[in-house]
Amino acid sequence: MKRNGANGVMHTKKKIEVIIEQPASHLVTELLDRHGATGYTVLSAATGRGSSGWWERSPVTVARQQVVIIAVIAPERAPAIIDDLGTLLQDFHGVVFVSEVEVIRSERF
Amino acid sequence: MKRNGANGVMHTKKKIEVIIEQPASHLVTELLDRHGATGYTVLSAATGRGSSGWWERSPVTVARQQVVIIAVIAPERAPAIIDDLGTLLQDFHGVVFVSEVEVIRSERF
Amino acid sequence: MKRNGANGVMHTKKKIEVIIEQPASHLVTELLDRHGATGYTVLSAATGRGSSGWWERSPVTVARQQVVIIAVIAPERAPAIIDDLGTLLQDFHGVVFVSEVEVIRSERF
Amino acid sequence: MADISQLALNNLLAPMTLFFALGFAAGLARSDLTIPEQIGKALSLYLMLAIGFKGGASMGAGGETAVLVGSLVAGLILSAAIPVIGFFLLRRTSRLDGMTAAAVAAHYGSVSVVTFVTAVGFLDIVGIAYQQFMVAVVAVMETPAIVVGLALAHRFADSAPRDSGARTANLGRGHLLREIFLNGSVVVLVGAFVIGWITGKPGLARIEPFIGAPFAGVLCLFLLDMGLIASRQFAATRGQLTLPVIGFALYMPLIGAALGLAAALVVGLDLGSATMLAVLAASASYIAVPAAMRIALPRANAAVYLTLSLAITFPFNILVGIPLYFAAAQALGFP
Amino acid sequence: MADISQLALNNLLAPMTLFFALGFAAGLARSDLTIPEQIGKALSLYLMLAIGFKGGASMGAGGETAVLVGSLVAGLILSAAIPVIGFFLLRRTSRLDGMTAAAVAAHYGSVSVVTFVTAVGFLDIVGIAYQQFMVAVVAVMETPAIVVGLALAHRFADSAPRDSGARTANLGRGHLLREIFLNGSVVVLVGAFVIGWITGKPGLARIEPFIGAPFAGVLCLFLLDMGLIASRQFAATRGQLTLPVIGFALYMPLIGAALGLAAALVVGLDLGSATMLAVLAASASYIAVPAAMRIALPRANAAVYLTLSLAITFPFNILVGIPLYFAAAQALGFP
Amino acid sequence: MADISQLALNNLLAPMTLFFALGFAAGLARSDLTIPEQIGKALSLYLMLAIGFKGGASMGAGGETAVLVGSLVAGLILSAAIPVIGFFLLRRTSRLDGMTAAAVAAHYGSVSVVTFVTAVGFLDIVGIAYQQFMVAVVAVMETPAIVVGLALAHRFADSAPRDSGARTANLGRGHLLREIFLNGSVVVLVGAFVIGWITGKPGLARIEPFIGAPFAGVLCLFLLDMGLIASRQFAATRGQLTLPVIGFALYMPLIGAALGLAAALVVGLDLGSATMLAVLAASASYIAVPAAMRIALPRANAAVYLTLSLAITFPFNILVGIPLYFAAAQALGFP
Ligand SMILES: Nc1ncnc2c1ncn2[C@@H]1O[C@H](COP(=O)(O)O)[C@@H](O)[C@H]1O
Ligand SMILES: Nc1ncnc2c1ncn2[C@@H]1O[C@H](COP(=O)(O)O)[C@@H](O)[C@H]1O
Ligand SMILES: Nc1ncnc2c1ncn2[C@@H]1O[C@H](COP(=O)(O)O)[C@@H](O)[C@H]1O
Ligand code: NA
Ligand code: NA
Ligand code: NA
Repeated sequence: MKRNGANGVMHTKKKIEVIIEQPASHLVTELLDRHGATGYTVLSAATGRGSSGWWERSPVTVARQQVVIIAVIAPERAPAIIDDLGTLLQDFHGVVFVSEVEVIRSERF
Repeated sequence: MKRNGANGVMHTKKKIEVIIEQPASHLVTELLDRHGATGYTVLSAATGRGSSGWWERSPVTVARQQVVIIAVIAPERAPAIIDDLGTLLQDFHGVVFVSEVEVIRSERF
Repeated sequence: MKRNGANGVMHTKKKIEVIIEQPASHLVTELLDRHGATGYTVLSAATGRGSSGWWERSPVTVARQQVVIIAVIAPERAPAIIDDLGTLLQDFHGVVFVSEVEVIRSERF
Repeated sequence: MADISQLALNNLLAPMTLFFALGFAAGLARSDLTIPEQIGKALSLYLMLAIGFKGGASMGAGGETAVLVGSLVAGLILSAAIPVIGFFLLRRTSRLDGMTAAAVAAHYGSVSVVTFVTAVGFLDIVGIAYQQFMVAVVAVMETPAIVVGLALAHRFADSAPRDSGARTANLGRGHLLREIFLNGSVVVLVGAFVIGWITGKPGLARIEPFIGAPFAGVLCLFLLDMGLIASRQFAATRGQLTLPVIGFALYMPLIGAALGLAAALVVGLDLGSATMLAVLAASASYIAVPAAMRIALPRANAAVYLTLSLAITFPFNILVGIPLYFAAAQALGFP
Repeated sequence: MADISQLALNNLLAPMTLFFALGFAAGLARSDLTIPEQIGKALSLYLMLAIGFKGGASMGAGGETAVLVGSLVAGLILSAAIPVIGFFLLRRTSRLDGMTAAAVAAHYGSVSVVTFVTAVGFLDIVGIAYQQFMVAVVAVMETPAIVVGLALAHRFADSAPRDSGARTANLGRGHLLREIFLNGSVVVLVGAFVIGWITGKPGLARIEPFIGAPFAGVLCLFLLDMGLIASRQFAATRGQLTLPVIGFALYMPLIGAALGLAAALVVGLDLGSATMLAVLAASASYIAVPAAMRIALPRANAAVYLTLSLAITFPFNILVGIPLYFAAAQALGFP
Repeated sequence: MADISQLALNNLLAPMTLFFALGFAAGLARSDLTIPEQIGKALSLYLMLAIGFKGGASMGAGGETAVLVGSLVAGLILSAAIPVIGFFLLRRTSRLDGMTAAAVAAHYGSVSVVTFVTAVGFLDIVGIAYQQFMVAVVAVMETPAIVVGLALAHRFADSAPRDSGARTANLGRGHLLREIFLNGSVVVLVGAFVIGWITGKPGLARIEPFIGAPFAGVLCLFLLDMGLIASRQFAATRGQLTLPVIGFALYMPLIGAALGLAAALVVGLDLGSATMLAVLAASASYIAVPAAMRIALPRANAAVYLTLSLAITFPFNILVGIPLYFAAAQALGFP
């Protein structure tokens, strides 16, 4: 199998980052599952601020806790996922942003 | 309200990522507040290395702890924010990098 | 020293993000060291899913734990690093993606 | 029978209350003191495990079944009725939207286990016993309020939920039900109760040095943390709340306590248990209910219900409410 | 001599077993109950520190050196032999690839300290003593299995490791050796043992209120956590495992226990220590070995070995195995 | 009166010292042992709460006011004077830049509460009492050193702070003041002291099983963690420090201890309290001061001051300093 990185054979994918309140995070991961995303990674944030005000990690409740969900996906899946995320974010606190990334091993996304 | 994602109506914003030592993190968030950023999210890193050497989370002191601050902002706010961050980072340990992201719901940034 | 941000003097670098299982994370950071990366930051993820299934943080073992390693590097270093990361990821669970970022203080990368 | 100012003083000068006050003051002064988050969670799990286990292990072998059943029914009714009262009071007196008012109301029907645990500490100090099955009443009161709160929201909310909301709610339903019926606090409390009941005194003897003797000290540390959390929640939303809304967080516990004492009279509870029922009715949830509301009523304003239950009602009950409800129960002549 | 059904019942109705069952049930029911991760780690450190220190402080001043040495040698041999047996059984009965089979086999040669600690709790309940040097046997059994597992993988793996693998293995070797010989659990266990041994009874007296009296309660809380973790691991991989593989996780502990008892006969151990050796041989690692395997055999399927050791064998040993091995030791007439 | 080699041995063979050594060795050997970070924070909070509360609860009802005031004043002066001495010694003997030298000096004027707590453990072992108000002296010594350190930096720093620095410092001032006067350790220590003082013996009786009996064991676990942290800090910066700088971290505690004993003579302290004052003067902060310095003197090299205070001076005091200062106090004939 040929090494690609150095040879410039990299593939453009979409990186979707969703920052959303933890109680709704499973809605996002289920949405990604349904749309055939091959993977995602969830990070738990420490503190933050948005239109719904300031929050920080709390030992008593996850109600305000935000998580960052990162999913790198094939570009053709992006529009439908973003569309559904938009719907979700009408109800829940959070933001979504999308960028382009290069990957090796295109077949994994 | 019209769904946009799928229809290609997405808006380009700037994503600013600041990695900075925790004792100075409030200087960054206050700076973002002053410049009218609509939100930010702070993650606490586990370990890292830079020009000031290697560090890891410590139970005794936050002196070396680094945090990652993510803020997606309207592009017109970016230059002034970056300028001020540059000034701040003359004193404190950390790095800042900027990239473009696409968002839905442009009015929120 | 001249302020740059506002004046548009920013420099394009490569941002490499590696999501990899924690037991192998030191292989990545050592690889970055060898290739002359000037710094990196490691975040510990909370949960995720990939081709090897779903995982979450566990108090008993770090075997499935994933970490996110972020390194902003000079573009000329990128191909060799990506090449070696590709080799590493033949064995270990994880993904790597690369994007462009703008920085101030070019000399630090 | 101690008089009320004596009781108030006893309560204010107890280590647990003073540690709560220390945390509250440190938070207001913006000290960087923090109890690590996972430690706070563990302390709260410990308290529930301990209270549950000791309750189960000390349950009488039978006997007072009527009072037990009566208390459970009373708990159910209080939990369901208080949100209705709270909702209409809020709608009358404040400008909160319907969603948020319903969510707030649900919090007050449900209970704060930490307030309950602090009341255990208070009764211990004044030397009054209570029926161990009150632990089961805690569990029973946790959820009806949530169901009633949702019903109020659906019946009286200003805006019809959008289809997105409906889709979401649909997706999240299984999750919500688990959130409501299997939330961690209730599982530990009830589970430890059952285990305590099965293993009885010998089981208690084995783990007493862990759950018994250190209990009061752990409670102090946890209340220090609660003080910090409450005052930070308060500081973060200061100014966003109108006076009628803040007032609600102060008079609603009194209404709840009064209803609780009335129910205790009907059921025929003793002094300690009546105080406990009043405390439960007066307390507002800030663990299970907020998380459930984020899923079920995402458009309700979380800052409002968290501030009211956690930053106003909780301190009120700890500092003033518990001795007050006890004094009222004394005055009402509970045996 | 208690009969086996009585022992089984005693075990099932002990608080620690019930808390494990509570956690397991809560996990299966998908309750949101979680013990914070760092708390779980701390509880496990505590248990190892306590077991190690008490073991060291109670070591007899000399005497039974032959039995001690014999036990250590027996531990070494068991740890090295069990992976070989396990590997060939897996290859015969299942379709697991060679890498994964070798990795799984290594887990069963190594030990689960928590299973050991739970057996300590069990022996305490039935009132049987054991030799404190068994703690040293735990440490000795941790690593030979890893070495044998790697040898099996290199000898019998279906595919030659690719050069990338070789390069990687090379890079990671120092790390791997530390993972194997200096993993945290062993360091605390052995370190505390040595400190206990140096400071003796006076040292023990100083810290007994921390490591002694609360021990049983802490074990309950930790087993609650282990129940949650085991059932979640099980749920996450349910359906990926074939019956022969699942079967392995149930009969391999029995084979291990049988070998352990045989070795105990040879060495001449007493009833309690023989039970302990059986438990060690029957238990499978899920702390040190998985992490080592991720580095040494990264292509082995982690979901398989974690599910077998953590989600099947561990619960089996806690609920059924420990009293069974004890009953078998009784039946074999250990003194 | 025990002789010094006996004292040294007693100290080295105490469980707490051995656990520290175990952690230090494990860190140097690069074992993967770690005490979870939040657990470490919680242990340290626990120790401060316990020391503070017990101190407050045991305060004599009045009496020795002159000695109390004298000790507080001595603490203030020591905390302010030591940085000046340290700064000029560093500038004379090393090539550290002015900023970093000032920051290091501030650390040595301030105190390490864990060293204090370990000294409490040591005095307990040798059976010598100390005045409970020494806890208040800890609090008093925390901050003057910071102020003096900043003054030294501004007066003697090689480079004028750039305007960016000025702007930053301006922005951060409120934060800095809180960092200095309301840092978490001091708040818990002083707060618990005051609560202990208010609630007295009855309060202590209630929470003694939490803060009293387990104290020595918790200290062992925490010192295990401190050993790990200290040796990792040492490993991370090994080679960056010159010999004169390393030497400073070994002789400066001796100077501090000597000054502390001199002040104790003037004030008229007893043997235990004099040892404590020496320990405080000899110890260097690694909790509050580093965080304050990152804000106030961001260009000072954090690796230097953390390594000196945490990785050299702290172990030195634990292993050698405490028994040495005690022996010196004995030799000086303190009553
Ligand atoms: N522009 C932004 N950049 C980064 N994070 C954001 C941004 N806006 C919101 N967030 C995060 O999302 C959370 C919820 O946002 P909101 O719904 O606006 O209150 C905030 O608390 C932040 O953690
Ligand atoms: N090039 C980089 N990429 C990612 N993170 C970095 C980079 N440089 C520095 N950092 C992070 O910023 C911290 C402080 O950097 P420095 O001021 O260079 O010591 C480091 O410890 C890293 O966590
Ligand atoms: N497409 C992806 N986007 C984000 N994270 C991913 C992706 N694929 C894998 N991961 C992360 O990498 C881990 C290992 O991936 P895998 O080797 O595919 O099992 C997963 O558990 C995720 O945390
Ligand atoms: Na209530
Ligand atoms: Na085994
Ligand atoms: Na000092």
